[in-house]
Amino acid sequence: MRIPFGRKIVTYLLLIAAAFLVFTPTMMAVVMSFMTNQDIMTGSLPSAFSLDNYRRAFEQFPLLHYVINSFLVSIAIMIGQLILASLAAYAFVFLEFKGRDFLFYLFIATMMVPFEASIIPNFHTIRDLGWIDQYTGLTIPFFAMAFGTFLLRQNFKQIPKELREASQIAGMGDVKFYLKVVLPVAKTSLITLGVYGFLTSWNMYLWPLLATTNDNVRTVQIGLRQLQSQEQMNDWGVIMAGAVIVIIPTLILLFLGQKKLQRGLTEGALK
Amino acid sequence: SNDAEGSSEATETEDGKQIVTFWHAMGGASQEALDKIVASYNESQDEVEVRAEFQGTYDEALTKFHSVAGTDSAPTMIQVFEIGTMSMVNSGHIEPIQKFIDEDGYDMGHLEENIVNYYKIDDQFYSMPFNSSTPVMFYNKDAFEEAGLDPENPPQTFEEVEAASKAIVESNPEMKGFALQAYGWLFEQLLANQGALLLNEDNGRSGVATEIGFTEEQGKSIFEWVERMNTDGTFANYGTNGDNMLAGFLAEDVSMFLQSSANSRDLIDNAPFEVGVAFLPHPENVEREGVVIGGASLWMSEGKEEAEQKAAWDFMKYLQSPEIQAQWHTDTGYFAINPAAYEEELAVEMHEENPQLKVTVEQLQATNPSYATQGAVMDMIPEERKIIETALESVFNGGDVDTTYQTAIEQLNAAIETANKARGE
Amino acid sequence: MTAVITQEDQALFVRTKRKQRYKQFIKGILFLLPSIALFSVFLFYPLLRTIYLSFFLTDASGATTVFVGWDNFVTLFQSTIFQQSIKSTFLFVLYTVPLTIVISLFLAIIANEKLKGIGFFRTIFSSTMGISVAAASVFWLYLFHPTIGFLNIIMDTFGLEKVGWLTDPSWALIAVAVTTIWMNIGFTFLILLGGLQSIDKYLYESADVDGAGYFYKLRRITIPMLSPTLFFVVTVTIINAFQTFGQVDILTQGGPQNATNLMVYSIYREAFTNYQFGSASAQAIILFIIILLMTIIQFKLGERKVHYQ
Amino acid sequence: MSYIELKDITKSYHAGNNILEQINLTIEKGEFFVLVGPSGSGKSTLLRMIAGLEDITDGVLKMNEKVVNHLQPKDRNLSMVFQNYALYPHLSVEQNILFGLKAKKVSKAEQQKRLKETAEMMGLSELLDRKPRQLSGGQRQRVALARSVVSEAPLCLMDEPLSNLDAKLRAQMRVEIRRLQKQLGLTLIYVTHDQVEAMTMGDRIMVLNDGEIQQVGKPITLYNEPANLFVASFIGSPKMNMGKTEIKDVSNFLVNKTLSFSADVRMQKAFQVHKNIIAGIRPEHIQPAIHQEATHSLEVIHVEQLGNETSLALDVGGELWTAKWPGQWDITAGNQLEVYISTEHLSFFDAQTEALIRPASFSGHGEVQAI
Amino acid sequence: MSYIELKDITKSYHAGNNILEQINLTIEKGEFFVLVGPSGSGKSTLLRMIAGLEDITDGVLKMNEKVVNHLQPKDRNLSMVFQNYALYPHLSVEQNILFGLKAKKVSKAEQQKRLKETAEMMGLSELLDRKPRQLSGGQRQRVALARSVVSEAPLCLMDEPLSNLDAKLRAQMRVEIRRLQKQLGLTLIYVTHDQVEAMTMGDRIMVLNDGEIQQVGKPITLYNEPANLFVASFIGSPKMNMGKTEIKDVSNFLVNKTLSFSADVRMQKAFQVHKNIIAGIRPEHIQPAIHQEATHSLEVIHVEQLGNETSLALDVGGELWTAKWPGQWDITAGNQLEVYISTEHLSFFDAQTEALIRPASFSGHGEVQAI
Ligand SMILES: Nc1ncnc2c1ncn2[C@@H]1O[C@H](COP(=O)(O)OP(=O)(O)OP(=O)(O)O)[C@@H](O)[C@H]1O
Ligand SMILES: Nc1ncnc2c1ncn2[C@@H]1O[C@H](COP(=O)(O)OP(=O)(O)OP(=O)(O)O)[C@@H](O)[C@H]1O
Ligand SMILES: [Mg+2]
Ligand SMILES: [Mg+2]
Repeated sequence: MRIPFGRKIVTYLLLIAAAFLVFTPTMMAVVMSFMTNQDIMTGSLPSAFSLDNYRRAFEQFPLLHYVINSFLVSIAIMIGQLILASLAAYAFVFLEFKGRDFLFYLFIATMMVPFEASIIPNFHTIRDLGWIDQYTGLTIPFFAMAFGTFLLRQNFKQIPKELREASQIAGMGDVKFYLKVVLPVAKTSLITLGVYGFLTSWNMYLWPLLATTNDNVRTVQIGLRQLQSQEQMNDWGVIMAGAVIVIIPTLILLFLGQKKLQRGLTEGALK
Repeated sequence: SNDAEGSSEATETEDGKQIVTFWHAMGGASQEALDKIVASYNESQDEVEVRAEFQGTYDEALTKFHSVAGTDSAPTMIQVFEIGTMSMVNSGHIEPIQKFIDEDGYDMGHLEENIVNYYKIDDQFYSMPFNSSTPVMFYNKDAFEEAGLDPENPPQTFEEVEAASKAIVESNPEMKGFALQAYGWLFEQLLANQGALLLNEDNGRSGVATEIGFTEEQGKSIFEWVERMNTDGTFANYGTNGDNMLAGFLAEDVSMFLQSSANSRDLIDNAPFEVGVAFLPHPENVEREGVVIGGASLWMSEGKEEAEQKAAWDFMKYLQSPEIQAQWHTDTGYFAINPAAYEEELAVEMHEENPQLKVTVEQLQATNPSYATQGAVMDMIPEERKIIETALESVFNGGDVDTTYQTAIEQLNAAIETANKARGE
Repeated sequence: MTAVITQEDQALFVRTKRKQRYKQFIKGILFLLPSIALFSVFLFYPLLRTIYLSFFLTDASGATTVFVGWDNFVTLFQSTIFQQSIKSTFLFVLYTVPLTIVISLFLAIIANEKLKGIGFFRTIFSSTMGISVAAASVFWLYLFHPTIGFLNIIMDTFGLEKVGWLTDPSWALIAVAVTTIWMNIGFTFLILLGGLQSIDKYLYESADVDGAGYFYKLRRITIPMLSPTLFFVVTVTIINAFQTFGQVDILTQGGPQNATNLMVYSIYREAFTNYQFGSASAQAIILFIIILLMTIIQFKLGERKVHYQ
Repeated sequence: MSYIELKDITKSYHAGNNILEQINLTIEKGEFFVLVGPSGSGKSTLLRMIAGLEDITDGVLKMNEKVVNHLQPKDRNLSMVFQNYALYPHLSVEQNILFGLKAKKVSKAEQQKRLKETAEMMGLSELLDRKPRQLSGGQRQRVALARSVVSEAPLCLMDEPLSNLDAKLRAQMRVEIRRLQKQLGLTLIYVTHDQVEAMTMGDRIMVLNDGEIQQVGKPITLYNEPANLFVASFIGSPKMNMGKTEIKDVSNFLVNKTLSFSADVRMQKAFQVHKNIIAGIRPEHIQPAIHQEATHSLEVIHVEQLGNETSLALDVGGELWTAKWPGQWDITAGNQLEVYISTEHLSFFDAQTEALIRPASFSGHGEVQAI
Repeated sequence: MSYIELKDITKSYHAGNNILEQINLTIEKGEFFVLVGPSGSGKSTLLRMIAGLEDITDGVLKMNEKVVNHLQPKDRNLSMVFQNYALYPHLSVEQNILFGLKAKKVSKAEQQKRLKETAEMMGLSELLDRKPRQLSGGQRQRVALARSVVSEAPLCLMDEPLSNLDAKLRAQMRVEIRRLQKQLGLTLIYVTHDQVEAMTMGDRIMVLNDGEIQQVGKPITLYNEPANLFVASFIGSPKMNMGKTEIKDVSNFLVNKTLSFSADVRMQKAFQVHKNIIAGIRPEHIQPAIHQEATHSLEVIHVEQLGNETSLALDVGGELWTAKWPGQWDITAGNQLEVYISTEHLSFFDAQTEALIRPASFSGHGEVQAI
């Protein structure tokens, strides 16, 4: 159905205004990343644009190496979360068994444990498992995710029950139904969750810092933090340059992700 | 995950060099400088390879050390900020470097006296001083000139600061006179400068402190000072954020402020005006006592092989050498802990170029050695700072000095009590 | 009625029923096993440990030293700082949650149109989730700067009085809330957009034919059909708001005058700078219970209103 | 050999409100069993219970002599066409059709063979790559049907599988389904609203009303000897005309106070037993007075041309009766029409119990003819 | 007064593949317009385009003399019954029905009044509080219908609104819809697969095939004078029997190489113009040789009892022809059957163009009767 011209204009205006508001802080960071520190600190308008900050950001830590690590870690976490969360959500929606609700609330309850409160015991755990400086230590603790389970549960509940019935009649067991019907039909939310999982892992700082002691498996956020100093004046241009470099892959991912968010998979499923 | 293994377990490189893992919290420019020194050390000999590894902020690094202390994952040596000193001593997982000093017959006498004073506890060295700084007062010489003040004769006392502030604001209503970051460390320094103790039991150095050590007059003087400037409208409030304050100073929004001397180089380089550096002010009615050393020191892990510890000790000694200290001083703005460094060409050149930098050294050297300027040691210092910061903010925002002070004192004493109790002693 | 059902049949029913229930149970557990295992290790164990620690005083390495029973809790409840912290936290939740959701919903709705270049806008709107807390906080730190900050410059040009965004206790929490809302928008937007995308388009066609206007459709179709997603978003945003930490750490460090000393930040400070793991644990437990209660209420009240297919 | 056996099957969604009430039924192997009943009478529910998709509230369901009440749908080895299709939106037509075969690990070659046959039969060959949302209503229904047919499961449950197809295609499908069912020896339970489907396809028909069985039997039996008023009016379209019957004198009775007929001995006896009697006559039995002499004259209220037949609405004592005559008759509404109604064609029901007293007789009339 | 006008309306989902091809059509105000056509021929698409739910690829759509191509559905003031119902799953039956009225801010009292009337009419009064998923298929369809009816919009589009209802209810609904349409003067465009609905309800019927209009006209015209082979075989159930026709000699012709008829003058002329001719005869025109003398004798292949009529499959030169006789005939498959077929009842089509050459004639036969 065609969208009327008037509404199109209004929508575009709203979109542009909103985009401007939402993007201003980021834009400001981008501009700052090209400014000299003196301009930034004195609050004056940029007197010159230079790529100097980027050069220095690249020099300061093994950026590419960190980016690759971040990618590996984030992708591993994303996949792990998708698998575990979708399995759990499946059980909560499609399987009926005793204690299901209790377990679900227990899962939800885990969201309420502040991460900061559990970080030390968890650190001890991976230390005892010998996972420090290992990808395992960086990824596995995040595989189980109440949040994702909850998100997918909400989505799975929207799947028409006829689809499950048709599969049951076709002689399909739970595993196959999960793989062949539930996952494809819930593609939209899997992508959303995947993007979320990837980005939160990408942005993790405290845990990777604790779980690694050297550069081998470290991730970009730690690199970013290394650009800041504590007792001295910070070079904000370089810090912003680092932030911009780290944001670019995430923006690309978001762009690709939202493209996959296509309309209504359930549409037309049923009479 | 294959190549990730080893670093924490292996203690030797493939070509037989002794590995020393060195955890630090130096980010930004300091990290660059530190990495340079480490590289030069690794090149200077072929027995030892030092691996400097960034571990986040001081807090994060210390937390992490406490978590791995005593296990294989612990580093050979670690940089810890001055207020972590007591918690390191209490942790039981460190080897006091006094052991190596004695074994080696090493003489610590060539180090800066004030620095030595701080780190010597119960007459022994637990850790090796490394990056040190003290607070100074920065001021805008151009603004001083405009206001008809003498840029070469900065205010020395609280009262002079107030007067100067008024003059500044009068000449330029856009500019505030003075800014104080709500930062516990600065409060401690202002106390010490009055000769006041932060904690009883001689700042916790003669015994375990049981309550605060300053008098009401000493403590309140600082709050009242701020309050007076606040009423005058000459005080700029930047809250707890140091970066904001620096930016405010550079943007000529405020003409004077207190901050770590480690910022000197950056400020002088970035300011579009002439930057002056002055001694920390003190109340008129008391003598200047001096400042306490801040910064961090290097600690040796317990339970490491002797060879490894020896290697680390060798590196620590290397860091003391005048050339290295001169380089460190010029690259970062931290003190040279070894005064001989100031004779090095590099340092001399820089001081000639920026004579203001000498002020920081002079202030340190003008400090009277006493319990007050030795600084307090206790494991609740971080908490103390938070309490003070809240109190300062309260005053900044026009809170009543008496109640604010009373609340702060109560909280401080309670925190000391809890800390003592928590040690289970 | 049961006359035709023989004794054997009855027994068979019971047996098969039991067997099936057992099988279902096993299956359910198998599906949940990976999650349960990891949760046990990385969440439940720490939680138990936290509960345990909350009855002790600890040394710097987190080892227990003195058993104090409920003392940590008692001290907390008597502490004005802690009371202030709870108050701030609730205020913060109140500031952030409704606004985050309303703004994100608005963005999701305008970005749900099939227009040219909509992908660009969707990317922009979701972009804030790609920015780490640290980076985002630094951006805003600059915007909030008392003199060179963008916000105060704007205030200035409009002739308004400059605001001490981060230094004035009456503004600081709002400033942190604004930052948080901005950071949350991206993610909430994406989730809501996903929810909007999976609403069957037949419903809109049907409403169109019925002569329903834009806002009528929004109110009667979009919102109810989106309710599962909204429910999720509300729950999660509340929980997240209760657990805000990074922004506070960078922007205000709990100040001024503890106005932004949110509970998790307070926990963090207590544990990682003061090494009072006991007191930190006690706070964590209290926070846990608060969130738990809120969520139970939410589920009890909210899920009834949620429409599932 | 009874294949499916329902004993006292009861279903309720909310306690106390039974959707199905004590259903007792036996279906033989290879039987084509048709289920009819008004909208909401519980047909789909019954089908879904047999499939195992709905819990059985009470009673026993047996298949192959075994109690299967608690067997999972996937273990019942059956296929089903859902009333609302239940196609997988993310799969193409081909994948939708093959879904079950893949699940059952039928060999690739066999899959392709069956797919080809079925798609051809259903006229879906051109549409195999489409997604359900790109199909028309009838096409979707055919996919749903194909999915069931392709499985060749010994028991097929079909819930109005042809409702959205045009008459021509429907006629074709009827033949195909019947052929397949015979060929593979399938047992088929088939819900339909179409009289033609019900009459021509089923070996037996069951009429359900309000969750209760009204009658089970051969199609023609249901037509000729409906067990009660409900079945009489439900089977046959247009529905049977009904009228209150009163005795005028010993040998005569009046229907709807208008039509008088002479009563034979059996009728007279019946009037003694039953207080209130309702007479019914099928529309095709109100015949034009061409070959017979007119028995009654009725006013024409409304005429409908169906092409192959003409439907007349006639006034019978204030009620509208329908007559249906083959061919196209040029009759004008408002006129009086001479018709021939034989007493033989009247069925009689007890007005209280609604049960059949005497069915219409079909013997001795020209239309039943053996050549 | 033309109410809806379609000019060269074309629709394609993918370029180059037209679903609808240059549709030209005018519908009058207050007309009951029926749309029929095989599954997938584009009926729903056409309806959706009129409703404004589907973009018009090419052509002009006018309503009330105004071009409305770009008008929003909500501004077209119409109601629609979707083929797939499109009920709001989160709203109760009552809310579903009132949705449109509330949107249009109809007064509360009026809403309740209309709701009550409509619900009663549709037999939904008991179900008002249910959610759609708690309804049976037919009940859902009735809700969809009620939603459209309650709106009283001047234009109603209905896409197979009765397909899931039983015959009895359907007959009732037919009457109700027709009554309402007349009463409110609605313009109704109605898609159906049901021959009876098409013939009895529509003022005009349009036959669509493969996106192209085959014929538009009065129901009886379509039946009696189908414009082409397609319409002939599509309208009427069972479908018209078709056979190749050859001239045997000047005054005789053979159909399907089996049935011989005598050719009149007009026929003879036709044979000179058209090379290949196909003759068609409707099943009801292969009559029993009772009142007339038998003209042909055919083998019975299959007999189906529909109750009110009997359907016979007859062998005509190797092809199966269908005959349909009213009443129940006791005929055994395999026997020879004497039938009467009149030349008058034959329609002729050009095999190449498929166009009608000569329709069957219905004059001078007993069945068309004026009283
Ligand atoms: N989204 C789509 N993309 C491609 N083709 C489509 C799409 N929707 C419908 N079609 C095709 O358009 C044709 C016409 O569809 P339409 O729904 O109008 O048929 P219909 O006449 O209503 O059939 P039915 O009686 O089966 O409902 C069909 O062949 C169908 O496959
Ligand atoms: N989930 C449910 N909750 C309550 N009642 C229900 C539910 N599902 C169905 N019903 C009711 O059960 C009765 C039987 O429904 P069923 O679907 O079996 O009817 P049906 O005979 O298939 O009708 P149709 O011919 O209209 O499809 C209906 O009155 C319906 O309203
Ligand atoms: Mg049904
Ligand atoms: Mg259609």
